[in-house]
Amino acid sequence: MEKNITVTTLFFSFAADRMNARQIQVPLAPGSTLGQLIEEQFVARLGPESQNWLFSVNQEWASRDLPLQDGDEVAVIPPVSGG
Amino acid sequence: MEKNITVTTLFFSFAADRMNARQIQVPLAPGSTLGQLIEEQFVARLGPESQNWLFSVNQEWASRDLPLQDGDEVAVIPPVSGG
Amino acid sequence: MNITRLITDPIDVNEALGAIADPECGAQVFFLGVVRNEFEGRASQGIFYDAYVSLAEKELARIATELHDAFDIRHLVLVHRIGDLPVGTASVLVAVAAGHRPDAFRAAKEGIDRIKARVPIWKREHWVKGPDTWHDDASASHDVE
Amino acid sequence: MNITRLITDPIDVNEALGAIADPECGAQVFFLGVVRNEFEGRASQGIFYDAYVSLAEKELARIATELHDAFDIRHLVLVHRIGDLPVGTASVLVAVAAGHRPDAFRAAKEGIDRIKARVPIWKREHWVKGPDTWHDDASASHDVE
Repeated sequence: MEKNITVTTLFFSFAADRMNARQIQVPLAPGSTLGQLIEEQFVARLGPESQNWLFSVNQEWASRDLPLQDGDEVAVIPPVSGG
Repeated sequence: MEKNITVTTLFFSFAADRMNARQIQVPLAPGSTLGQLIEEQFVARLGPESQNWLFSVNQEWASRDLPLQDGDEVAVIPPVSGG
Repeated sequence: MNITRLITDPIDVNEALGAIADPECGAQVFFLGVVRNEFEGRASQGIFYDAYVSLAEKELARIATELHDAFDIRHLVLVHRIGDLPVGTASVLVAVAAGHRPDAFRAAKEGIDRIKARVPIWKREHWVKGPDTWHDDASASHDVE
Repeated sequence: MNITRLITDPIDVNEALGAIADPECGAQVFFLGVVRNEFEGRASQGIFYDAYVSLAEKELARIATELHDAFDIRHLVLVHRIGDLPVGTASVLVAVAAGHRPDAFRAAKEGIDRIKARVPIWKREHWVKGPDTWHDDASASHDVE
């Protein structure tokens, strides 16, 4: 299928180090889910523990079965350590 | 017995109101205890609930069987309500 | 550093911040007691705090020692203001610095609980209507006029 | 009043005091988290705090709503500072005003617990010796050199 939508993915903390990027623009096929994006594009570099991390879409926590839309802002949220 | 020692008794809060005094000098017979002082001199005016109050001698919590010495500073401590 | 005292000037939170600052302490907890505009539903305009100052300061110091024994804390401020305090004024400050937050919270909670239970300080409420009354005075009328 | 935000300027306790002042509130509890000079026994010179600012501020606001629902409190400040903070600097402030102290203490404790558990903020430790490492990064070596 043609990859004619684009989402922005943000990385923080050691996820940014592992990706060597804070932000990546990813072309996707329409109907792709958050889970597909993570699995197909990022898990190899983020490491297997990233399967257990949280993710957000458009600044809101999101489940992996969420279909992504053109222009969405996805964020990869490794375990937090604020305080 | 001759009352040839003197103790100072301090009153606070509503105890001071009931005694109409913040401080009273009391002549006592040597060997008098704190309990005797309270019972004989003050309970009538402080009210029967004062039997359950705390007392101090020379800025330290004291039991009623403590013998008083000349110059002692006794304090009548009604239930506290700081904070 | 420990500070345990009765004061008549306003409580200074910034002084307490300085007193408990410590790079080994990741957690600071402050409790401030403030004079409320009512007590048990009756409007108040302030509180007069009476105290037996010498014994009260001894008791504050004793509570500080107990808290250091009971909790893993490094610095402690226990300050009570006395005299006439209008509504909205801070009357008591407990400040704790500890390595970690559980002990800081527990010590602060215990600190104010013990101050209220044991330190010889007494409140006289200046009601908006009717004569002043002492707290815990069984013979006083607390009826609203 | 509620304040929930991420900041880069120093945390201002006096601003929080002003924000939660209320004559109906007899109890104020403040928690300050401070950058420590060590972590798990290894000397540190400070922490860099990374954050996903937009989601972090939403999450702070959500925690504020939860705390108002769970406890009888009236005012709440939840502020986290981000960026490079040296040892001894305050990184997070929780301030609560309530009618009475039990709810003020519980809400402050819950507030910092929930911030640490859920708000997308991350610490990178500047060790005195050896390269910086992120907290909770399973692939990082935390060995002392």
